[in-house]
Amino acid sequence: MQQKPNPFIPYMSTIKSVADLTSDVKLFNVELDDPTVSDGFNYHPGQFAFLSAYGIGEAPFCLTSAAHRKAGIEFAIRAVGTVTNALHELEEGAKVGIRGPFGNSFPMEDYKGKDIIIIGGGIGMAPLHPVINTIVDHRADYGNLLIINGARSPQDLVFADEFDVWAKASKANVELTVDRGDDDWKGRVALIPDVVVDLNPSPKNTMAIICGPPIMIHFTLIKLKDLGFANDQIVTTLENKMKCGLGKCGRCNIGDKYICVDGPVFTFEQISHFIEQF
Amino acid sequence: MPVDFQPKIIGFLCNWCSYAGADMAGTSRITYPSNIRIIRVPCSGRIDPLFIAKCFTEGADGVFIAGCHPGDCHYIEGNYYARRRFALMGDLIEYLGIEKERYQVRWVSASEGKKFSQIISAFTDKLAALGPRIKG
Amino acid sequence: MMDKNIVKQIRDKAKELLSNGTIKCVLGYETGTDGMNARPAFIYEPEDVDRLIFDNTCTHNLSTYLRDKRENPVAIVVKPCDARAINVLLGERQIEREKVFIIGIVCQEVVQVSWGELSHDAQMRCKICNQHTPVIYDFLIGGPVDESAPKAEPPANVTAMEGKSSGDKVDFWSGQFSKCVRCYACRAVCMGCYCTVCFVDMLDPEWVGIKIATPENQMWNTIRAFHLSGRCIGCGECARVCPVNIPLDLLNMKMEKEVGEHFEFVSGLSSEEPAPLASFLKDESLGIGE
Amino acid sequence: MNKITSKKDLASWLDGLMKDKVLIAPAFVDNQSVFKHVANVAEITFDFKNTALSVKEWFFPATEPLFTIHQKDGDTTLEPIDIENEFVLFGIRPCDAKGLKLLDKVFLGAPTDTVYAERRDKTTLVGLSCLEPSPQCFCNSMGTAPNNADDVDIMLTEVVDGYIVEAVTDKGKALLSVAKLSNSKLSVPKIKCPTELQVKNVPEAMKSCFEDDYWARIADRCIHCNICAYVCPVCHCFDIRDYPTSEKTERIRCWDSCQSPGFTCAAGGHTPRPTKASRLRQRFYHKLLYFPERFEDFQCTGCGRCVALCPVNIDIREIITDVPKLGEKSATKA
Repeated sequence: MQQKPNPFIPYMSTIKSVADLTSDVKLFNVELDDPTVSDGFNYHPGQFAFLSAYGIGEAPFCLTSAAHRKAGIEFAIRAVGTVTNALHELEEGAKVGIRGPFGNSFPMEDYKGKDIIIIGGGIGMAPLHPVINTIVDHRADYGNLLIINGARSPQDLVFADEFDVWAKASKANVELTVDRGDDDWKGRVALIPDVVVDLNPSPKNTMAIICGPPIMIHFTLIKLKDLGFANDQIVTTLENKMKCGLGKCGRCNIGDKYICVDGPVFTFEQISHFIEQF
Repeated sequence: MPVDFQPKIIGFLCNWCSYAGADMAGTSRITYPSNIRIIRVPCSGRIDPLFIAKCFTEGADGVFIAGCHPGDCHYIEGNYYARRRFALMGDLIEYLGIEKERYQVRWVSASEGKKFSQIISAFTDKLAALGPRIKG
Repeated sequence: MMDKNIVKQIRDKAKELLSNGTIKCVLGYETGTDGMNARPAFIYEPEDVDRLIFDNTCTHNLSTYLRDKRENPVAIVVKPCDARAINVLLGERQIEREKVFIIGIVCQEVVQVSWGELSHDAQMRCKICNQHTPVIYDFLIGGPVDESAPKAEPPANVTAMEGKSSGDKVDFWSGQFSKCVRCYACRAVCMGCYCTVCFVDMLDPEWVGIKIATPENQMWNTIRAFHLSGRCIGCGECARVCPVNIPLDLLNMKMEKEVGEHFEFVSGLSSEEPAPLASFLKDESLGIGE
Repeated sequence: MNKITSKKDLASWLDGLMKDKVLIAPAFVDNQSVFKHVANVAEITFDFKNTALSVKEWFFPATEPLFTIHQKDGDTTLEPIDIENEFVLFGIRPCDAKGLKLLDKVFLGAPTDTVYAERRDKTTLVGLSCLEPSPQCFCNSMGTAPNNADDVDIMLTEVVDGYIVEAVTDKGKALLSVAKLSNSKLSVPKIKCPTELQVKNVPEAMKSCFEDDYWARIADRCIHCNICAYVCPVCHCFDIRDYPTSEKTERIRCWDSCQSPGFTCAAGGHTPRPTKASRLRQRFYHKLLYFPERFEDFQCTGCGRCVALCPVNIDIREIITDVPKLGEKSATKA
């Protein structure tokens, strides 16, 4: 009998670096200890993996890095629960576990030749980060790139170091907005849905990818539809609670779908066919 | 039972009286067994029965609780409420089969260093004689 | 064994209250799918009141549902034990008196209930009950009962358990708790378990580990029993619903016995009297501290 | 010609199996029939109604370590779980066996849950026909029957003085090689579950009553305990968390239920199913629509446990009966 690996045992991994993205978000760069496993660990924008804090448990996080850059596996993690708080305690050199990659991904091939609008709220930028970097690194393959990134305050904008790089790419535009500004903030103080209306992007040959808190997605979706975007032109990632990533633990079940194996990336066209709406 | 059995005791001491009492024992060079691991709490009223159950669940052989004498509570009446809880908790754990000798609540003031030491010595001896709570 | 007169009075009252808009819903009993045992019923429309019944299989303590129905005024059918639960909830400010219309039923006993089986044996708690008339009600159904019966003795099984050696007690309870699968039905069915976040669900600090093992199960059941001390009114629902037959009432009855002995308190007799663990007497020693 | 074994020979066969295998069989403990490890045949009860917990606990236990984490001197190692023994599960009823078949679809589907798979692999199922189905049972409506041998390795049916023995799989045949069997003209009696439900149109009907008030009215009664999920032979939801002790940490999986309020509550507090009604609806939609859409079978075996053990009589048979009527109601409305 062929021995299958226990899918619950993570790959032993080591934290290579930890960087503060905001006051409560850290960027972890993690390396798989076994070089053979590391070489075989291929993933695509939108996919996620489970990260273990040994002694506490594990939680799913989207892979923030773009695999083609070969700069290590990265996770942007906000401290909100027991596992994330435990991970935030860890330093360079600490052992963690990785299980994955899991789930589907953004069909980047299908997006080629199209204008792309990326709309991210808060930590919702994490799954969008590899999408942006894939487009930036293969600039000729895609049309115009519009990035709309919002956060509660200027200090809560993640990936701030990269805004300039993204903005300097050809045919690219970065629009930042915050709920509350401060003395140094010269940019927009507005909610994302209003910024979308303000910028008035054309739906023609365009894909809009939204990630963020449910309430932001809800209202942005309404505005995009007002602008003429069809359901199949709007994409998001669903972020239900998950425990296994294997379609077995039942938590991420919505309709006949399991977000961990059938998602997390869905168009609103697909979501509109779910019997249950979250 | 091994001859050299050393009981594990968790002690919850109120900051204002009993912890100071234990401190008094220390500074007066009055020795007491090192079997007790002391957890300082602001008031005996802070000691949730959960703590007691958790100690026994995690393998403590005895639980010791000390607070200010009734009437001396730093927070006026914390130990009065606590007293009722401790009485009921004692009944409950005994009912579950944990010998009542394994659970002791005493009032110890800041000046009673000697008394503290005597209590802990006697408690430790009693627990040593009872043997480990979780047999085997 | 259904008393037609009681049922008619319940239905008439329910119809009246729903029709005149006093309340939005009646929490009562209807016949279950086995055709013999009652189940809780929620009646919203006057034309549905004929579903309501009352007989000696009406074991459920419906006061547990009041936490779900805080928005609108409701009427609730209560037995004397359930009426005490309402006093506990009133005393703990969980419900508002004006929003609950209490239809009290004079009760002799309820029988042991299990789906698909009709029993004639009274529940143990009923055999030692001497409270046959609800302590609180807005509308009483049923005739006067001789309440002069002698005060109930502590249940024999509690006394028997107390008499066991420590070793035997440990063996008994480990055996019982080893069966627990932590379905939390005991908590879910309990009128007193209304905490928004139960200690057993807390992750930080994690009081009870995820493992379903005897020590964790004992921790859960011990603390639950403690949290109900002086609040449990002995409806016995926790023991009834336990799918693995752990005699949880044996813990609660012990605590109520001690509460009675230490503090001369019986829970739920009044909603005004302070709860025993939220009050104290300065000069009681309780055998503590000496 | 059927094979038959006497009660005495059955006992000595079981006795022999215990030499190198662990025997799990029904027994009475505290007036309740349960499946447990038995050390001798005398402990076994051959005449029992369905146990409170289904046999799923022997393959997907209420709590189990998935692997062990050792952390020592800055070194972290992971140790897989080893299932050493081989098991014989004696006395499994066809409804529970069907339950395992349905669990297989979930746990053995790619990627395989190896912990479950290994237990399944190392266990031989010896079924026992259910001669007196209980009033809560409706297994015939869920595609099995009180004497259905499809989902076990060996099937036994009690007849006068003995048991008719059917060797169903190779695994079963191997186990029977040491059994004393004789030929018999007796045939397996026809047994039918008393309750029969019309289930064919249920998934279709479910599609049109999602928003119906019906679910909220049933949920009124629900106390959101986890009994229905835990006694169900097919419910498979679980939680995973670490269980640290001073020596080691175990990554523990334990049963969980979609009825519990925290089930879908993510860190940070967002809960997609905040109401009792939405959780209760999820249970029945999963059993009667989503599972059939994904695996082409109901997620129910008709064992009747949830019917009998629900503290407030939420009865899946009643729901199966009501749903098509709701569909009709909304169809006429439209």
